[in-house]
Amino acid sequence: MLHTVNKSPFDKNSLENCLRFARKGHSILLFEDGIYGALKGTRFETLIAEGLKSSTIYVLVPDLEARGMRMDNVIDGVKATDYAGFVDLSAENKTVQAWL
Amino acid sequence: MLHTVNKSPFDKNSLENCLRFARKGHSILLFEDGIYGALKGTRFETLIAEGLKSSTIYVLVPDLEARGMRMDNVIDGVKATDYAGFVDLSAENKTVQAWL
Amino acid sequence: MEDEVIKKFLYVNRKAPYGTIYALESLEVVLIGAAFDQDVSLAFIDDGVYQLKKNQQTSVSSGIGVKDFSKTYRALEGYDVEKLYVDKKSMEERGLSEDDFLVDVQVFDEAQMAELMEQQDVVLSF
Amino acid sequence: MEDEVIKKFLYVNRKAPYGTIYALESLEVVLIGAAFDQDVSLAFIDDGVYQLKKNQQTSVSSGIGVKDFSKTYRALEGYDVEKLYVDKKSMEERGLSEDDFLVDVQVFDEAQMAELMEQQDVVLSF
Amino acid sequence: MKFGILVNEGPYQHQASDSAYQFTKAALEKGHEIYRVFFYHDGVYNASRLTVPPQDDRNIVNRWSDLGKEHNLDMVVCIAAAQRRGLLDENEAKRQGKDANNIAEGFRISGLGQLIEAGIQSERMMVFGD
Amino acid sequence: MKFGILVNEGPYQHQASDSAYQFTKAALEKGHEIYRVFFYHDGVYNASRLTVPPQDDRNIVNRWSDLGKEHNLDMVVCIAAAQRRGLLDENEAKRQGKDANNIAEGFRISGLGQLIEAGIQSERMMVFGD
Repeated sequence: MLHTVNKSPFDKNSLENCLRFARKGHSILLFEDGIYGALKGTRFETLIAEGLKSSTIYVLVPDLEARGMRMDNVIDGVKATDYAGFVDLSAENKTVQAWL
Repeated sequence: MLHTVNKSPFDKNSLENCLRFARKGHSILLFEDGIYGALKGTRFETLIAEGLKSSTIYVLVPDLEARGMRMDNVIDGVKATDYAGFVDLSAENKTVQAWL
Repeated sequence: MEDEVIKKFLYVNRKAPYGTIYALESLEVVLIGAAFDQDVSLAFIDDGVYQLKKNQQTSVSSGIGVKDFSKTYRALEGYDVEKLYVDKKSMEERGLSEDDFLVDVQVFDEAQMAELMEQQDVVLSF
Repeated sequence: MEDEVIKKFLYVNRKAPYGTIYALESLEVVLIGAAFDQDVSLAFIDDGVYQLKKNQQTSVSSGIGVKDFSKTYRALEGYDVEKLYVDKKSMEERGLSEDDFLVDVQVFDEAQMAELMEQQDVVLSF
Repeated sequence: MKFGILVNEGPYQHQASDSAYQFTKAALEKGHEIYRVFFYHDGVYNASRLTVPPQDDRNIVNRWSDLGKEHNLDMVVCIAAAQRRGLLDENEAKRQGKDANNIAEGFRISGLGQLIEAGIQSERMMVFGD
Repeated sequence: MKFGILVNEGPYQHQASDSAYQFTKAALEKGHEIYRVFFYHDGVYNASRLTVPPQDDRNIVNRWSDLGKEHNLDMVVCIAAAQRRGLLDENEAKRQGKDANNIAEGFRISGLGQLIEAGIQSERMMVFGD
């Protein structure tokens, strides 16, 4: 299953709740304001580190760069993707759940 | 100063941040989905209890009742008000700050 | 007939009622969707559990000036929409229990809810 | 003249850029407001601090397909809007420092920010 | 006392417009003056005369129009926000080469300066949003 | 693969419509099929032909219209959500006694059943919202 999170973890509880229900082997895509969850040095870094143990986490680079960040700023282990990659992830997984 | 909070503390960080900046003697009005912050027995009960030590906290009863709650469900010390009371509070305080 | 496909639809409700329209318009999708004979489940997570709170009181001419639509949840049974699941943690951290809800629900822990999500074909989030 | 009243206006920015339009449209108010010769301050709190992040990169034809409007913050000085305050805690819990911002700001702790708010006549939140 | 009201969200999706309306009505009932109601961001959609809400629901646009008429309210829709979102009066439609307009009775389209002016002239500025 | 796309927010206020557009475009470029794009909640505003965004900004409505034309997309606006919010086509305007309509080229108004059908017929259903 692919989970998508488009909200900043500081602003809303979407990422936290997504991680509660994501199962081993699931994929999680952080996009729009969700990319802030992928960054090093924030209060939520340990949450993502924990999530990485069981899920594959992706960050949408166009959303990252729009907000003045680069892959250098992203937690190790989080993978880069773009809109084409987002499409691939959606096709590869049987269902997609948006954590609005 | 009157602070208004219209978001559930579970969903957004508005109440938490409002309480960070509210000073002794300020008033805080919880309305719309903000009323959930005024309820007994939730994870945020201690946050409000702390806030009550320095601020006067109000809850808008029409919003409370719309959501199936009554003043019985509200933390002791939080005061009931309605739209007319909301107007009075706004007139009594020199400025009003909405924590959107 | 194309319509003979039966898929598992899950409606995920994570928002409180009245502050935004998502709860109401999600319910409208569920009601229309009931005519399609699919396998439908509703999940209530986070503030979504507040949608089911008993004793909601408002009308166009009183309260907040918005219609109380909570009775519609009671009508779901008549449309054969009977699988309503509430997230245990969301319920408990809000100080709520099953008695607070206006319809019968099943309370699921995280593992059960994750399993439910896993089984779906279509997940609609509101 | 009515316009001779000078009031203290505070714009409170608590939302990230691009995910929603509030940051951009707040800036549009500030620019128009600059013509009114009022005493203007801007506060950046919570995800609002991200509005000032350096090196934002997007355009209508690349990236997320949305115009980069961050350069406008640099233009504020030319409009005599020079009082930009960043909440220290918001900055720090995001792992940011003053070097990350595209304009000069003053970093305020909670007491200073509360004092700033207290002095205002009009607080516009976006 | 003189109030200014800012509405940042459209009708129905968020409660902001409902709350702003209830507040404005209560203020008027108490004898206060409303200097201006300013509709910004998606708030501009509150001024569309093309809405047809269900019979058993409130009609948010008409409610504003009626209150505006009764109390001679100055209800201003921000032109920049309105252009982005497709809210036009007859003049704007002509100027932009559009074949229709959709503004409701009692609203007028004007610039952001009207919001600043409301801040200056009102004794209290109220913000209703998301 | 066959995708269904649900757009829950209007243009500009939230990024949802932008992201949905970028996703849809990328999917088409990869040779996937888009069964339907369904506009719900404030998403119905994406179909207004009266928007006039600033010259240097993207035109969200035209972008959808153009993509729809190029790929013959089925772009459906929910009738119930549209009525509440003032988005009408010629037929609906007549039926509701309104003197104007505002739907853009390439969009059609229909019922919520079209969303369910998109869920049934698509292999993947994507939701973009707030």
